Amino acid sequence: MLDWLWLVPGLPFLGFLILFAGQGKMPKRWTTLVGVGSVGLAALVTLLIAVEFYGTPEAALTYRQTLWTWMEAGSLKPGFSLYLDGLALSMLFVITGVGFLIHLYASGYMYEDEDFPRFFTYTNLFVAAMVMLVLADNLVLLFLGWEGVGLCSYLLIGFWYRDPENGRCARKAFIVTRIGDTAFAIGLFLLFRELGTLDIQDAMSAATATWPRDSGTATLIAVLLLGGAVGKSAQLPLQTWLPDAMAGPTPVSALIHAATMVTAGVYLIARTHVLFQLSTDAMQLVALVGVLTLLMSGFTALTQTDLKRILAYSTISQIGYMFLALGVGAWSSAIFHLMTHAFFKALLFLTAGSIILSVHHQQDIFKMGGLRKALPVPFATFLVGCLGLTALPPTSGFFSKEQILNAVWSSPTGGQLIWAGAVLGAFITAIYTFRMFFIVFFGEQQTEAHEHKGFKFHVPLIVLAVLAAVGGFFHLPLTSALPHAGHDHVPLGVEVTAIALPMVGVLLAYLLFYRQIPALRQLFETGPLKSLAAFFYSGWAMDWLYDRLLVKPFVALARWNSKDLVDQLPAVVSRGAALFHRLLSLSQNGQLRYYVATMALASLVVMAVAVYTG
Amino acid sequence: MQDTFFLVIFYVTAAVAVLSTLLMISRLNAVHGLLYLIVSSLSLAIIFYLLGAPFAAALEVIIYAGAIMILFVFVVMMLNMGHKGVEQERQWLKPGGWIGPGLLALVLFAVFVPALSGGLVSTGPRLVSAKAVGIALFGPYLLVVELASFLLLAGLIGAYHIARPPEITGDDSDSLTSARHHDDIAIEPLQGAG
Amino acid sequence: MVDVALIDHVFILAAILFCLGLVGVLVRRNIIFMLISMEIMLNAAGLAFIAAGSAWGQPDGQVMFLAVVTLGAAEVAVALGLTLLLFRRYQSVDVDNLKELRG
Amino acid sequence: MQLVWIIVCLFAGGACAGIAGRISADASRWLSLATLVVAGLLGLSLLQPSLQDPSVLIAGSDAPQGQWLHLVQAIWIPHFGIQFLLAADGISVVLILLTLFLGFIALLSAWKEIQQRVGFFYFNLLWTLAGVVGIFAALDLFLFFVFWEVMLIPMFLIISIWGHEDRHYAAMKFFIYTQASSLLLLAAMLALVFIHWQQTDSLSFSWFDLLGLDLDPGLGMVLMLGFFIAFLVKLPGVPVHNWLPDAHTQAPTPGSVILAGILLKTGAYGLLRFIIPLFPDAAAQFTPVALTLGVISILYAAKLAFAQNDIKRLIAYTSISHMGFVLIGIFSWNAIALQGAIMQMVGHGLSSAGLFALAGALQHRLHTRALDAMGGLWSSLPRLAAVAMFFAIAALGLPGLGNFVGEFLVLLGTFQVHATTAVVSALAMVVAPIYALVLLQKGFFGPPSAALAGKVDTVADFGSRELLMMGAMMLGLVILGLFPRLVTVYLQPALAGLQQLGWGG
Repeated sequence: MLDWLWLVPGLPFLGFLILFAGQGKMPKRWTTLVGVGSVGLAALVTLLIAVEFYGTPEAALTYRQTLWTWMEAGSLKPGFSLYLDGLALSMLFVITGVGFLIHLYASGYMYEDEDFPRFFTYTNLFVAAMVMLVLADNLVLLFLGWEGVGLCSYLLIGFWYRDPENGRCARKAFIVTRIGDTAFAIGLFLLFRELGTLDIQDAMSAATATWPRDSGTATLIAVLLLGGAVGKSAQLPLQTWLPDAMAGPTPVSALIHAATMVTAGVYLIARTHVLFQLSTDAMQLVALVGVLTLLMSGFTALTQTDLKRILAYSTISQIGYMFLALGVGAWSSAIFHLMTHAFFKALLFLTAGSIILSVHHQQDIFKMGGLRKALPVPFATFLVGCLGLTALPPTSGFFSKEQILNAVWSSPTGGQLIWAGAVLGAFITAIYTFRMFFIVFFGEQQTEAHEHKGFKFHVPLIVLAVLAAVGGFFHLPLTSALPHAGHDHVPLGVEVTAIALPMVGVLLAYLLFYRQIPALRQLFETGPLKSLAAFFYSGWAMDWLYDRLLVKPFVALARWNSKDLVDQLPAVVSRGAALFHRLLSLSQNGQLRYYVATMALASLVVMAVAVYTG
Repeated sequence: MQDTFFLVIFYVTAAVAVLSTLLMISRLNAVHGLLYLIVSSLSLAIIFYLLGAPFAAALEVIIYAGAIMILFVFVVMMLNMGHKGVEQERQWLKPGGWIGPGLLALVLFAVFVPALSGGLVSTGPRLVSAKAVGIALFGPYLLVVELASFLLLAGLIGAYHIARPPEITGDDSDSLTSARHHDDIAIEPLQGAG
Repeated sequence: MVDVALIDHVFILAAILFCLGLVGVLVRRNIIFMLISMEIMLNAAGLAFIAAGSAWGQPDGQVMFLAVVTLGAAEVAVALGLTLLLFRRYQSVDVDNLKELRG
Repeated sequence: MQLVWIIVCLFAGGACAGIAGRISADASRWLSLATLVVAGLLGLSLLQPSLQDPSVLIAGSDAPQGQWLHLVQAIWIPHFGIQFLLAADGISVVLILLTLFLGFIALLSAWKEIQQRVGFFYFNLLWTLAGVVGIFAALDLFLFFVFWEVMLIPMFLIISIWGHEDRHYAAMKFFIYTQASSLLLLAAMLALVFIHWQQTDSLSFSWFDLLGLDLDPGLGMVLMLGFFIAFLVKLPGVPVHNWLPDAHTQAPTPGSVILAGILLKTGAYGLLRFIIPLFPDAAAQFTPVALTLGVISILYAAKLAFAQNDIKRLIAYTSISHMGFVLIGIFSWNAIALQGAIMQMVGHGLSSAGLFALAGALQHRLHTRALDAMGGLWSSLPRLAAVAMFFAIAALGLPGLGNFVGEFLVLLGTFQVHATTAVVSALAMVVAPIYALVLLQKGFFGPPSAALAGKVDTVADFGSRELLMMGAMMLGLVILGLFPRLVTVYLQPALAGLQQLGWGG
C-alpha cells in the first residue's frame, strides 16, 4: 500500500491535467467529479497508507519512494523522491482531509461562478504542489512544492481577475513571499556548499556531525530558512500580504491561507528542526518572531471590521503560536496546533463564506448583525470554531495551545516574559473572536440573509465542526519524526492563568459587544485609544512603511529610468558624430568661390610647409 | 644701353599686363573684361618674346587672344541676357568700354615695335627656338603631347555634350524615374506590415 | 647680365598676375568673369614656366607652357559649355545662386 | 558528416525557398518546412555519436580534446592554415537541436504573419539558422567567423525589411553593434593566430591548436577582451545591451523568436567555448568584472523590464536579465554552474521564444504592443491568456519548468565559488515576479482598456497552428523542468572535458 504513495500528489495533479486539457469546456458535473474526486481519492489513499503506516513498528516509521532522478550536476543529485514519516503523514492528513472537505464545500460555493472549472484547476494543482512540498525528501523538491503553492496562491487570490485590486493583492502575496523564498534559496545554497547535499535526512545527520552547537554557519542557515518560513507563513516582518490575500474566494482563504499553505513555514522548520536545535540564537529568533507576530496581529484583529480580515489576522496570530512552539522546541506541539488550527480555522472560514454568501457578499461585520436566527447551522459551527480559536476547553484548540504555553514557560528560549506575551495574546484572541461572533450573530439584523443549504454546504461544516471540537484527542504519529519535548511541569497558577485569561476575554467581549456597556464603549471611541485603534487597524502601519521604503522608491526608480540610461551612451557617440558633421557641413556651403578660396588657402599652407620645412 | 632699353620695354609691358588684368577683373561688362584680357594676353606674349620664347609668344596670341577669346565672345553672345542685352549694346557704344583697352594696346604697340626692330631677342635671355621645343615635344615629352591630345579630345566631346541643346527625348528620363519607382516598390509596401 | 634679376622680376610679375586672377575668381560672382580670371591664372603659370625655361635655356618650359595652354583651352571649352547649361537652367550667371552642393 | 549535411541542407533549402517564392508563396513555405524537417531529422541523428572514440585526436594537435561526438575535417585554405573543421560535443548538439526546434517555431509563427516577399524571407530565415548551426559546430576560428557573419546579415535583413514601425533604426543599431563587435573579434582572432604562428611557426586557425598558448598576461587580457566584448554584445550584457530591446521590438515575430531564442545563445556559446579555454589566465583575472556585469545585467534589466509599456520591449529586457545568469554561470566555471548556464540557455531559448511568439500573436490581433491598450484579455482570449500565463511563470523561474533548473543550478554553482555574486543575483527572484506578474496583470487581467472596446470580441483565439507551436514549446519547458537529465546527460561529458581547459578543473 505504501507503494501507492505517489498517487497522493499524482491524483490531484492528474485532476489538474484533465481540467486544464478540458479548457473549461467540460460540463460542471464532470468538473466537480474530477476536481473534488481527485482530492477525495488522494485523501482515501492517505488513509489507506496511514492504516498500514500505523501497523508498522514505531522504529521503522519512514518510507522512501524515488520516482526519478530530477537533476544531476556535480555532487547535486536531487531526485523526485518522496519521503514519508510521521510528520509528513500528519501534514498529509490535514492537506488531503481538510482539503477534500474544502473542495467539497467549494463545489457548492463556486457553482454559480462562470470560471468554476478554472477554480478547480488551480486548487487541484495546489493540492498536488502542497503534497509535494510535504513529501519531498530533498530541499530542492521541497522548494518546487514551495513555489508551486505560492503560484497557486497567487492565481487563486487573483481568481476574480476583472478587479485590478484583486490582481494587486495577488501580486503582493506572491512578491512578498518571494522575498522570503529568496532567503530560503540562499539558505539552500549555503547548506549545499557546507554539507554537499540537499537531501533533508542526509543534511540533517551531516549537520549534527559537522557543526558544534551554536555554530555560526548553522545559525546563518537556520535564519535563512526562517526567512523563507516567515514569508510563506506571513510572520513578522513579511506578514503584510496575508490580510490582502483575502481578496480570493473564501474556500481559497480556508484552504490556502488558513489550513495548509501558510503553515508550510512551520512544516519547514519542523522538518529541518535539527538545524535549529543546533543554534540557540535561531531558536530564540523563531520564538521572538512568533510572540511578536501573535501579539501584533492580535491587536490588529481587534480593530478590523471585515470578517475575512479578522480571520486573516487571527491566522497570522495562530501561526505565531506555532512559531513560538517551534522556537521553544515544542516541535510536536507546533504540528499539533497546526492541525487543530487547520480544523477550526477552515471551519471558521467556510462558515464565514456561508455567511458572506447569504448576505450578498457583504463582508463588514457591522453591516451583518443578528444572523443567529437566519443562519442556524453557520451559527452553530461558527460558535464551535470560535471556541476552538479562543482555546476554551474542551475544544481542540485548547489542547494544542495549552501544550504550547506550558512549553514556553519552561523552555530556555522561552521564559516568563514570552509566556506572558503569549498569554496576553490568548486573552486578545478571545476578545476579538467573540467581538466578531457577537456582532455578526447578535444585535439587530442589518441585512436580509438567505442561507445556502444543501449537502455540499453543510457536510463540510459539520464534519469540520466535529473535528474542531474533538481534534484535541487525536494522536499524531510524530514521536519518531520529531524529538519529544517531554511533559512540562509548570506551576498550577501558571496553568490556571493560561486557561482563565481567555475566559475573561470572552466575558469582556460579552460585556462590550453583547451588552454594549456604554462606559466601556466610550473608552474605546475617544482619546488616545482611538488613535491607537486606528494605528492597529492599519496593521501597525507596516504597509505604509513598506510602501514608502521599498515600493515607492522602486517604482520611482523604474519610472525615472524607463528609457534605459545606458541607451544614452551610444547616443552620445552618435550625437558627437552629428555635431561634427554639422561643423563640417558648415564648410560645405555650396559657394563656389568659397571653395576656391579654401583651396587656395590650403595649397598656400601646403606650399608654406613644403618651403619652410623642406 | 641695350639692357636699359630691354628693361624699359619689359617693365612697361609688365605694367600694362598688370594694369589690364586689374581693369579686367574690375569690369562690369563681360565684353569689356574680354577686351582687357586680350590686352593682358598680348602683353604676356611680348614678355614671352622678350624671354626668348617667340614660339610661345605666337601661341599665346593665337590661342588666347584668338581662339579662347572667340569662345568667350560666342558664349557671351549666346547668353544674351534679355533686356540687359539692349542696355549693354548701348553701353558698348560709349567710349568707356573700349577706350581703356585701346590705350593700353597702344602703349604695348609703342614698346613692342622698338623691341622687334631692336633685335632684343639676341641680347635678352637665351633664345629657345621653336625647333628645340618641337624636338623636346616629340622626344622626351611625347607623353605630354598624347595627354594634351586626349585632354583636348575630352574637352571637345565634353563641351559638345554639355552644351548640346536639350532634346525632348522621353526615354532617358522615363527609365530613370521608373528605376526609382521600382525601388520604392521594394521598400514601401512593407510599411503596412507593422 | 641682367638675367638673374630679370627672372626674379618675371616671377614677381607671374605671381602678381596669378594673385590678380585669384582675386578675380574670388571676388566676381559672374561666372564669365571667374573663367576669365582663371585664364589669367593659367597665363601666369605659363609665364613662370617660360621664364624658368629661358633662364636655363631649356625647351621644357615651353613644353609645359604648351601643356598649360592645352589645359586652358580644354577647360574653357568645357566650362563655357557648362556656363551655357547653367544659364539655361537658372537664367543667371551668378555662381552664388548655385548652392546645391551645400552640405 | 551529419553536421555538414545539416548546414548544406539549410543553405540549399534557403536558396530553393527563395527561388520558389518567385513562383508562389505557399511553395516557399512548404519547401522551408520540408527543409527544416530534413534538417531536424539529421539533427536528431546527431544524438548518436559518429565517432567511436570520443577523445579522438585532431591532426597535428595534442591539446586536451573534450568529448567529441562528431568531427568533420577538411582542408580549405591551406595557405593560411584555415581548415573546414566542424566538431560537435554534447553542448553543440544540444544547442543545434534547440536551433532547429526554434527554427520550426519561427517558421510556424511566420506562416501567416509574413505576407510580403515570402520567398526572400524564408531564404533569410534558413540562412540565419544555417549560420547559427555553423557557429555551434565550427572549431576553426576563421570558419567560425564566417558563420558568425552569415548569421548576422540575413538577420539584419529580416529586421529591416519585415520589421515594425521603427525597423530601420533598430536594424541599423543591431548591425552597428554586432558588426563593430565582430570586428574586434576578428582582430583578436587574427592576433591570436599570429602569436601562435610566431611561437610554433605553423599557421593555424584551429581551436585545438590555439589552446594552451603561452600568452603574455597583458596581451592575453587585451585579446580576451576582444573576444569578450564581441560575445558580450551578442549575449547581451549591460552596458552593451541596448541594441537588443530595439531589435527585438521591431523585428517581426519569427525574427524575435530566432533572435531571442538562438542568436543570443551564440554569444554565450562563444564565452563558453572560446574565452575561457583559450585565455584561462586572463579570464580568471577578469572574472570579478564579468561577474559584476552579469549581476548588473540581471538586476538592471529586470528593473527596466518592469518599467516598460511595450510588451516586446518588456520581454526583451527579461531576456537580458536571464542571459545575465548565463554570464555568471559561465564565469563561475564549476560543474554545477556550467550545467546551469547551458540549461538556462535552453530554457530561456524556449521561454523567450514563447513569449515573443505570444507578443507577436497579440500584435497581429490587436495591432498594438502597448500594455496600456490591453487588459482583460483573459475572458476574450482564454487560450492565449493561459499560454501567456504559462510562459510568464516560466520566465519568473518557477520550479518544474525549464528556466528554474538553469537559474537554480547557476546560483547554486556560483554560490560555491562566489557567494556574494550569487546572493545579489538571487534578488532577481524577487524582481522577476514583479515584471512577469505586471505583464500578466496589465495584459490579461483587470478590465479591458478603452482602446480595446469593440475590438475584443472580434479577435480570434489561438487556432490549431498556434496551439501546436505554443504547445510544443510548453511541452519542451515542462520536460526541461521535470526531466532535465534528458538533456544534461549529453552535457556532462562535454562540460567535464571543457572544464579541464579553464581554471580550477
